[in-house]
Amino acid sequence: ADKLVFLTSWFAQAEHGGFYQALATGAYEKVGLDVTIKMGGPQVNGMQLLVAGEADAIMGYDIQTLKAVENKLPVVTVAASFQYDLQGLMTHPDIGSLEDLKGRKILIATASRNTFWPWLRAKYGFEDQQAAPYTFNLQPFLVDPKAAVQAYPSSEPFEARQQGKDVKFLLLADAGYPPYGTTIVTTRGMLDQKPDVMRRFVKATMEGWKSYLANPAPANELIKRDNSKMTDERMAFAVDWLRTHKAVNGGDAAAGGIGTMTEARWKQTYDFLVSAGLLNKETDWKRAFTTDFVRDLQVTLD
Amino acid sequence: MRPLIRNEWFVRVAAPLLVGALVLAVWQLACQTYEVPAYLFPTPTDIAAKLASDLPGLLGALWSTLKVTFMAFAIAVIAGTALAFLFTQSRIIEFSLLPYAVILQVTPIAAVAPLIIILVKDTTAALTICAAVIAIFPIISNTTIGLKSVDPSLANYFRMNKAGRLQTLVRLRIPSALPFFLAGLRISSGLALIGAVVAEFVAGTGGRSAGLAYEILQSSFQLDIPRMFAALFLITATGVILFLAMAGLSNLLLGHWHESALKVEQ
Amino acid sequence: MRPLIRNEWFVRVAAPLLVGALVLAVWQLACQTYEVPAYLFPTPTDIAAKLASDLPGLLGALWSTLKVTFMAFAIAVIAGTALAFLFTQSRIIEFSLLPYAVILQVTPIAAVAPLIIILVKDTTAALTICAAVIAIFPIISNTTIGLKSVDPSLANYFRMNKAGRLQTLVRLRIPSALPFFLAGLRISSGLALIGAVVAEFVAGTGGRSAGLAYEILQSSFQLDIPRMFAALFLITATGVILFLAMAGLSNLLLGHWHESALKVEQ
Amino acid sequence: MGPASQRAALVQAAAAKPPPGPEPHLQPPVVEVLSAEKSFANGTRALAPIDLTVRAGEFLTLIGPSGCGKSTLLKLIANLYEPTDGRINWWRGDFRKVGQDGRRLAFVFQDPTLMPWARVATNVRLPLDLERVPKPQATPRVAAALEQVGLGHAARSFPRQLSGGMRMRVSIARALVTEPNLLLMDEPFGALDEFTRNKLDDDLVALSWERKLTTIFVTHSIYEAVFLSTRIVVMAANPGRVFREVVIDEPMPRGDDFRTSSRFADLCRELSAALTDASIASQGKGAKTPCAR
Amino acid sequence: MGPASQRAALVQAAAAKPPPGPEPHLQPPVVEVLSAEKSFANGTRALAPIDLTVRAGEFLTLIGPSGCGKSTLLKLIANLYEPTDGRINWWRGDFRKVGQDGRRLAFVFQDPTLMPWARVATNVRLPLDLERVPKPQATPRVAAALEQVGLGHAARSFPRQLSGGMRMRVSIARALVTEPNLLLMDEPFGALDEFTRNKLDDDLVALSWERKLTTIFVTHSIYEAVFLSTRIVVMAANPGRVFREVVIDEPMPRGDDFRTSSRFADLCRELSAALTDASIASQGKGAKTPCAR
Ligand SMILES: Nc1ncnc2c1ncn2[C@@H]1O[C@H](COP(=O)(O)OP(=O)(O)OP(=O)(O)O)[C@@H](O)[C@H]1O
Ligand SMILES: Nc1ncnc2c1ncn2[C@@H]1O[C@H](COP(=O)(O)OP(=O)(O)OP(=O)(O)O)[C@@H](O)[C@H]1O
Ligand SMILES: O=[N+]([O-])[O-]
Ligand SMILES: [Mg+2]
Ligand SMILES: [Mg+2]
Repeated sequence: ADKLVFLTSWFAQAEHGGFYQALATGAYEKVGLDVTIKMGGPQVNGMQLLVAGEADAIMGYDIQTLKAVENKLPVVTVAASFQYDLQGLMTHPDIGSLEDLKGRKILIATASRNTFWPWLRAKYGFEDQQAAPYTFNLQPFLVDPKAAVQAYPSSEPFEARQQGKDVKFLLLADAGYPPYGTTIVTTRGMLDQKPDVMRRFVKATMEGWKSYLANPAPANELIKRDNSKMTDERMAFAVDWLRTHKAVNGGDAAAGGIGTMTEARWKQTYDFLVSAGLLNKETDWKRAFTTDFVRDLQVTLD
Repeated sequence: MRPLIRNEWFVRVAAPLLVGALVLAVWQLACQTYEVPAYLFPTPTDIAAKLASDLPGLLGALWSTLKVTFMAFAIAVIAGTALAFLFTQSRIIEFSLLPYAVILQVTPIAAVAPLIIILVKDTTAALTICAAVIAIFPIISNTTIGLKSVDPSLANYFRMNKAGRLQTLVRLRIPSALPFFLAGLRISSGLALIGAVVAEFVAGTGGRSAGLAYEILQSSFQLDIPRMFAALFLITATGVILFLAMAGLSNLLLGHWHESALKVEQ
Repeated sequence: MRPLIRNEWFVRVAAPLLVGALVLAVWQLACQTYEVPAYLFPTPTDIAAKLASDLPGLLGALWSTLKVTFMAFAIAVIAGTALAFLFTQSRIIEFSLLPYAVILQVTPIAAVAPLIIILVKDTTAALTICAAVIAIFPIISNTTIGLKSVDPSLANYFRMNKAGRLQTLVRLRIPSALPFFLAGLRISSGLALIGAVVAEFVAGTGGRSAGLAYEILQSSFQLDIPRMFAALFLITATGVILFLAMAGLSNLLLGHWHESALKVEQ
Repeated sequence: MGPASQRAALVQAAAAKPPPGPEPHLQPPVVEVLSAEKSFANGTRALAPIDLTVRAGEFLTLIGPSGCGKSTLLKLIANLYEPTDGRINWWRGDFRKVGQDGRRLAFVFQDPTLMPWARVATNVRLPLDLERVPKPQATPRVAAALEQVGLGHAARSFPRQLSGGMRMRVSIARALVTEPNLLLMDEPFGALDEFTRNKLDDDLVALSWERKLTTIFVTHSIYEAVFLSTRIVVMAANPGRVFREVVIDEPMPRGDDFRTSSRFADLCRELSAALTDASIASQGKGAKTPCAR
Repeated sequence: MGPASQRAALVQAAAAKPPPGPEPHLQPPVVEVLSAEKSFANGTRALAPIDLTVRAGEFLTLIGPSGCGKSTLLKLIANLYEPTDGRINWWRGDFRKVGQDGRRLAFVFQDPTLMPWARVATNVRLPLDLERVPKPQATPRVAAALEQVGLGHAARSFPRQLSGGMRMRVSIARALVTEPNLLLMDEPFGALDEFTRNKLDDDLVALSWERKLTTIFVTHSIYEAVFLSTRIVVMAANPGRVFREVVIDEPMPRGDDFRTSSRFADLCRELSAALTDASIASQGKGAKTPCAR
């Protein structure tokens, strides 16, 4: 079997379900792959480990991938698990929409300052002074009834509700934030030398997503083994969210199948970055992705 | 009170414990009076309850962190003293290399962790290296100063007797350096511990071998703040024990001769 | 070579710079020979080019970090020596409080950063507190040991002359403690710097007041590795300068009397 | 005023004074050692119970074999050690009396005990600083004390730049600068050449006389003991104890005429014999092997 | 063998030896000081150019006012200082000759210079350890050396638990244990009582004689200098220099008969006069105020 190391972007959670499901159900094995899933974390720089050969593929973010291409890194996105980035903002219930946050304190992690924060700034006229540090700990949000915080739908709102707080979640994608979510990024070298391995990996993973949404139990067992703090309740909440918001199978995936990406969407992301001054206009943005691996996949939910 | 202050057992054991108990009591009372929610700042009893209920898991994590701590501390001590020996071999070596040793201390481990992970495949080894890098500088710096703090007359005696480098090191420089070296150990032992935690934050692993940093991060993400404090308690308790061990070692090695540890004859 | 080794200027200035230059040359050569890509490990020239082109931005970030570093260092020195004075007032205070001071050192700043952010509204103040907490322990520990390292005969002399507490402190304990205190400063100055960086990593903000940690994180996130190394270079250079300043201070204060700094009469 | 003429003036002033009032043994006691004994933490029995009264104006010398407890006794008297048993009175009171007006104590330790980080002048000024004597008043006194020990030129040196004898003289100057009433000196002149030593012996005699100083002095020199003392306590070791007392009832102040008298030689012989007896008595008892032979 | 009988045995052994071969001045030089001078970094001119040859078997004593450079000269001879100008030969060669067989040097510093962290026995064993003498051989030698200075019972004490004189005796034992050929001693007996001192003086005479020791000795005691020496160098200060030489041409070994002879008293008077001259000659020149009067 061909060995492949995949590095996720965070501690194991339901948002990684497709990969763990493919591992748990033997989908990878079936296509002749020996896959190892390594967990990322808040300070783990996956892209660096990818180009250093520590991983064959990683879970990526479009904006980081475009920046990497700008810096001449030989990396490329081959598939997108989610049709939009799951990033959003969590607010106290008095907030109706993103516009209402103007002038309010928003807790933003350092890594987000060059991703969706400039987008919010440009779109809603937010100021840098509004941004306060966020360390993935909700205490500052909970004590400040006027604050908002960056959030993943299945994480922060879940924690806040566990503490009995009524909160709102506003998905950025709903307001037009263009990047895909939870992509698969690999190196040009991998594509040149073992395109077939990657092809099998992408396919098995997308099968994994399909299977996961149908019955998450096998993956959840593996997730709990890697991340002992993960609970069934939490994962059930997340899977439910993914299902109802059609993160995996909505948008272009409805027709093109799970994992689908389009050049038009990448262009949107590129345009936003250039307009925000975050990316050199000369960047060859088309090298940041290839649709070769998902074009004809056609893994769809029944 | 007078006689109590003179009582060794009271001074060394009871008084510190009393202070600890007092702080806990005030903390408990303050939290209860102002009804501080547990997700913000838990009471000692919240923490104790969590500690009791989650003990097996927390102890497992503590053990993982301790393994890294001890290995890193050992490496820091051995490599640090070796470097200090090297630096005191000649002034030119000291001036040429010692300033660069600072680089070990002031390089943010987060920035170089990926490089270490790339170079060292084994995660535990990578964590150990990160923690050792964090812990080594106080040993290097203090030991270097210590090795130079030799009574010039005794140094003359050794020189006159044509003592070899190794003899001078073992019989003169090392004993003279002990007070500074042991002061370095006190600082370094704590840094090895916090280094192990920080390394785990940075190079992060969950799974079976996850240490206390993972417990803290997860508890913090999940707003299980009592559990986070329970993990913090284990870390700080370990730190205090390490410190007391180093202080005890100082007493053992210096108690019979060095002013800092000597009980003055009255 | 002989006369060069004896030449003060060569030993103190030229030799360290030569060593630095040598390391850079080997690094450059190795990277070029093995064609290591810049995004993995940049060459010194890559870094220098980036440094030159991005200097204004990087210097601004450095200045932010330095402000936090200096304030934190000042706080650590003042509070650390004050605590050390307190601890040496009586054995019972020392035994009751000193072990708990370790908690300052071994608490992961990442874990308590949210609390500090909640309590301290001003980000710079919060960063300064975090960095000071990281830097304070070596001062406390070394100064406490130093304040106890008093020649017993001189202590007797002061006691016999009914010297007051303050007089004994100023005229006897402080000078006696200097070698240890200054050794603590060397460690602490570096820790204040890295503490400022770590605090920013953990609790940092971008915007105009962003420091070097932000530069490093963003460069790392955006895979602009030469820029990351340029920022690292600024940090380490600052660390080396701080170290040399502390070493110079030691020489100034101890050069005329303490073995560690004395040039032995030949 | 040069040091030599200064010294002459001192001696003259002393000679001009009326003789002291009542008999020495009627003077009030300055130090009373009442069955004080001392054992150390490691079990060494340094002093068996000692009884000793030193009266105002006395010049008492302790002499005895090395290790017999002379320094220990002096430190007990300076309140640097607490007696294991028994007690000590100062001016008929406890140690709080020391330092009150006219009850100033100075101690020259067996080792120089200087602050290595301070210059000679600063070292000598230390006791005045501790008493908060203003600098303008302290400075000339420091200079005078340094002149007296022949170290006027070394005021700005650091201790490590001095010879052994010079360091000891700094320590002596530091004691003299305070104009003490009770002066404890532990082998102060042991490291000095005979010429300097004789000069300082003369100065000390003049000083004691002029200022009605009470002095407790330790020396190994029989000649010095006889020349300086009104009373000599010969100590023996194992355990440390008073072995014999020799009273030197020569008039004060004394000078070279006394040094060259046959009475002086007789007294020296007497003391020497006592010392030999004490040395022999110190052997074998208490310790496994003799402490000194 | 008790210490007293041991000492008697030594003296007897010494007396039984045949007289030394050629005349003293025909013996090979052990130390040659050739116009060596010494100034310190702070500008102090401690020694003007000194010329001095010490031959095998000589017992040379340096005597002079405090601060005249005796310790400095001894340290030059022990290669602890480098002469600012001039040079020094050991056994007609450079310092590498020292330590080679039959060319062992030992130095008793003016201060005890003990390792505070080591027990007395370990301190005394140090030079043997440095020479890698096996422990079984070293141990009895250490015990004998400690007995010789009367400290057999203190072997397991730490230096800080000893009296000043006891510490100095440890330092002496550490020098004697190596059985040196060239012995440098800087006021070794200054802190000792006369009884112990006389005993050690006697031992030293016996030892020098028996082992054909070359000794350079510093003392402030005129009697000791005359009793021990074959030659006495009187030094003066400002700058430190050789002021006069006194040869003591009494036969060796010497004993109490010499101490009580009128020849001894004459020599003492002669030396005392020379010393007074040297002290006076030391004044005023070079330093602003006299270094010693
Ligand atoms: N700190 C100490 N701990 C244990 N024993 C001590 C201590 N100080 C002194 N001694 C012992 O007490 C005895 C008396 O010591 P002391 O210093 O009083 O002697 P001394 O008469 O002054 O001798 P010297 O003439 O050599 O100075 C000695 O046997 C010594 O070993
Ligand atoms: N390290 C030094 N730096 C500067 N000057 C020094 C140093 N050591 C000694 N001296 C000076 O050199 C001179 C000679 O000192 P040395 O110790 O040789 O005198 P000494 O004859 O041994 O006196 P003593 O009898 O008091 O021991 C003194 O004036 C002293 O101040
Ligand atoms: O990256 N986040 O998990 O929000
Ligand atoms: Mg004594
Ligand atoms: Mg000397």
